[in-house]
Amino acid sequence: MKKKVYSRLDEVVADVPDGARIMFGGFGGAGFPNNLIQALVRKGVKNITAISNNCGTHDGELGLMFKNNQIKHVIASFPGPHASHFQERFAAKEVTLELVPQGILCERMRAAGAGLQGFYTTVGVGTEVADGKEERVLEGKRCILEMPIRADYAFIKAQKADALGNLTYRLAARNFNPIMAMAARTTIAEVEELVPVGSIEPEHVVTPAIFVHRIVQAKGLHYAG
Amino acid sequence: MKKKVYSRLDEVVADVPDGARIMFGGFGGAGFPNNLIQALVRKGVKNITAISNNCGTHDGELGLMFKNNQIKHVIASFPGPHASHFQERFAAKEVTLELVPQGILCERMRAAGAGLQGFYTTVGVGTEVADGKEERVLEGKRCILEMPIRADYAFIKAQKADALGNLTYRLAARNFNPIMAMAARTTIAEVEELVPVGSIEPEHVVTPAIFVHRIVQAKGLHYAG
Amino acid sequence: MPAETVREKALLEKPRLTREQIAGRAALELPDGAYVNLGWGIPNLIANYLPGEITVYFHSENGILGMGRRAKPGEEDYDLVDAMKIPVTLIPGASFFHQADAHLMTRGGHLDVAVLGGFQVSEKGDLANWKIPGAKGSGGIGGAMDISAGAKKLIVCMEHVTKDGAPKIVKKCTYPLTGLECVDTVITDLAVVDVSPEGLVLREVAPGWRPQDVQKLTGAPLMTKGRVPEIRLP
Amino acid sequence: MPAETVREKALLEKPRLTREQIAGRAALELPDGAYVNLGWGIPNLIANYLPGEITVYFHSENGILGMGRRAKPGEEDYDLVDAMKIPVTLIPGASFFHQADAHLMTRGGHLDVAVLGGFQVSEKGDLANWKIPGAKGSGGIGGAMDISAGAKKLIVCMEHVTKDGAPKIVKKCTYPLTGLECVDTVITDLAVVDVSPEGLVLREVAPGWRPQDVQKLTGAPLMTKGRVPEIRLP
Repeated sequence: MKKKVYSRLDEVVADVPDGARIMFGGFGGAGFPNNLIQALVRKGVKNITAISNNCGTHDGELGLMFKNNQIKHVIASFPGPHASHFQERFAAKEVTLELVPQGILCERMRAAGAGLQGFYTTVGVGTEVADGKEERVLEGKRCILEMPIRADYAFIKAQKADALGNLTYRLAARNFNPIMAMAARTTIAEVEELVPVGSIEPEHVVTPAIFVHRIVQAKGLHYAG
Repeated sequence: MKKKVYSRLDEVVADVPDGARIMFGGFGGAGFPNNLIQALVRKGVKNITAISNNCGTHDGELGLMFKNNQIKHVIASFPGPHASHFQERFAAKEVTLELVPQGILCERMRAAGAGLQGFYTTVGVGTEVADGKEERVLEGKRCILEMPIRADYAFIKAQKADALGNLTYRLAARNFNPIMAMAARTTIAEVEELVPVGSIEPEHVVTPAIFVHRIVQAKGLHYAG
Repeated sequence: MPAETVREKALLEKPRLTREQIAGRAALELPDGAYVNLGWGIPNLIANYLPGEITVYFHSENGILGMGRRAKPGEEDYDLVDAMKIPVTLIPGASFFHQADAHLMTRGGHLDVAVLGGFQVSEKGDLANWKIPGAKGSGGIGGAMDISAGAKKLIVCMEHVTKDGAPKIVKKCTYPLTGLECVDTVITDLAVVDVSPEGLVLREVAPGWRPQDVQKLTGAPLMTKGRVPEIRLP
Repeated sequence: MPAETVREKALLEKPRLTREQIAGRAALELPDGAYVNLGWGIPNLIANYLPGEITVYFHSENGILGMGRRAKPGEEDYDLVDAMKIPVTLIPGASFFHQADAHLMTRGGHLDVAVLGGFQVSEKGDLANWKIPGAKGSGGIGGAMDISAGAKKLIVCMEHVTKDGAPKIVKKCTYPLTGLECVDTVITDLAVVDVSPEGLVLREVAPGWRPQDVQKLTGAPLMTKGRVPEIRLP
């Protein structure tokens, strides 16, 4: 059977092509797949579409990829004032940005994972977010149509994994990771700990193995920011 | 502060009015709020709209309420050949039925809980399920518009609860319960065990307290079927 | 009585595969490491026929991944049942999740293979499997519509003809539909048939059956690609 | 210079509430047992001013229910941060969940109260709080649009006027909108104002301020219902 556990970070990202659409987990410094991001930096892939709540903090998290000019388009909710490399590229029009409300960003990814073709929401009605989107009234409420956000890869961070791909997350480092794991064609999880199959209680599994395609252990290293 | 824990089953359902829309958790004999259902039978509420994957097994689960002629309309995915009281009432046109694919039933409830106004799906396209529903093509796929299913109450079954309303479920008795808890205006949980606040690990909570409005312990009693 | 009908009646008396053999053949379609959902009826027998050298992870739409064998007498736990309400066991590395996630897996294209029972399959791969026209009672859909809409590969296991000898593989389904253009492969007591953009392809035939005889009991044209081998059995 | 402007300039020099006092007043709006989300800015100070006899459960849109106080030095865990990236603690009975559930809570009407900062609030309760026209950089929305669309009660805490003395409570927002008709109550350094179907209602005024003076610094008509009391402070 094809093994999901990889021993090297560079191996686990080896097939990521230029132009790939990649979801990156993490929020507020917690749950970022920083080791995978740095492997992408070493690999030097270009023209990436990044789907991520924010755009890094200086040289941290996605910051390195913007510094290295690897990302051409971003779908994000809050790029962030400290995302200095992104902000520079954005000001220079080297990166384009689709701003999406945070919950809708997540819900659009979930729709992709759940095999739904779009949904109506009141969020964003009458705002810039509604520009170019279909608007209609349902059950007496103005709503806009939001479409699924799909990706080739999800790069996520978990605490524990077993060899089958069952994952758990630590505290608030859970955030976007379980949803992105459901939404991408190939989900790659950077984990702190590999544990024996069967040692995660079936009732405590947060991301079931079916959503996880590759696992690499990368304890300790955080970001170079 | 208003307490969520009730000591008596009859008290916890005392305000349920005739004509209420109620979601009932459970699947395949596991995770049914049988004690709450029997409290509704004792109370004798009428003209209930029941939202439930199935319609009981003879006198078990929702069977008693059909026997007692308390339900006038059902939204279900698989009423079931052993739902004898339902099938009799249905044949006699005393109960109406909306049949919904199982995953879509759950997704429509989730949409209600998630503040979404409807979603598009390929499920059911070209089938009886699509009758009367809007159809359109999105991203090259034929899909139909499915609307949220809302309810006044969710009657659910959990394994453990703390006094704040955090819940866990046992094995496959989880099924519809966590989604219904999110979808109804008032969620009432029948639980096997009340545990001290703080004794459920924050990472292991399945239904966070915000979704649970009333709790009653009802260990042991299963159904009278 | 026209000669053709007599001949088909004779065909109907020839030995066909048993339900267990259909399940055994279907088991060979499951790749190592696959995530698989098995529906009611013949599909539910498939787990008994898995080749020993492969591991398959069974999904149950009530919220289990990694279902094991059925529970033995005395071992039953009625909080651990499959979608047919039958007590089961778990394999190491199993997980539980709620119904929305269970069907996110079916609809969202996460299952590698789903195997469902069928009343009719059309030459375009339409499936009818939830309601017999005129049957008593409410009927029920269950998870079949979500599963058929989303599985990466959908196999239907069924008898090739009804009890009355009418083909169940047809040009156009006359029974209420479960899903459009969703079936990839049909495995029956007479044949393995693939649905392709060009039409139905007869891949294998039951022992002792000739392609032209299978065609006679089939309501839509079957193409062949070279010699059609006998059905493989485990 | 017209007399009216001189008078308003004088008004602007009168003492107003501090940011802490605005937060203190807002804390009184939180009912016992409420599930509450606090946004960036003044709202984030509110947790410090809760009356001792009530319990409130704080939701953080990164996936926490039951957030406690901020972590003390040495106590920080960077996997346990709030939506502002600040290390926090938990109260007993807290829970973690993923982002989709976190915003299911905001959009789905599960939060009893949300308190957000604001740049402008219109007389219909429209909110603008995410982007200053002409500001540099990409801007960012974060959770504000989901929260404003879904909270059972939405309170906005902000200064009553800009640094230049321009009203922030206006007939129609000129800044990019966050949400339409979503604000229930505005708490400023000068007043507590409710949004009602008939228009804005001045509920309380800052100590030493008269309703007519607050009106002069407000861009939309304020109704009063009888005598307007002084702002309550904890």
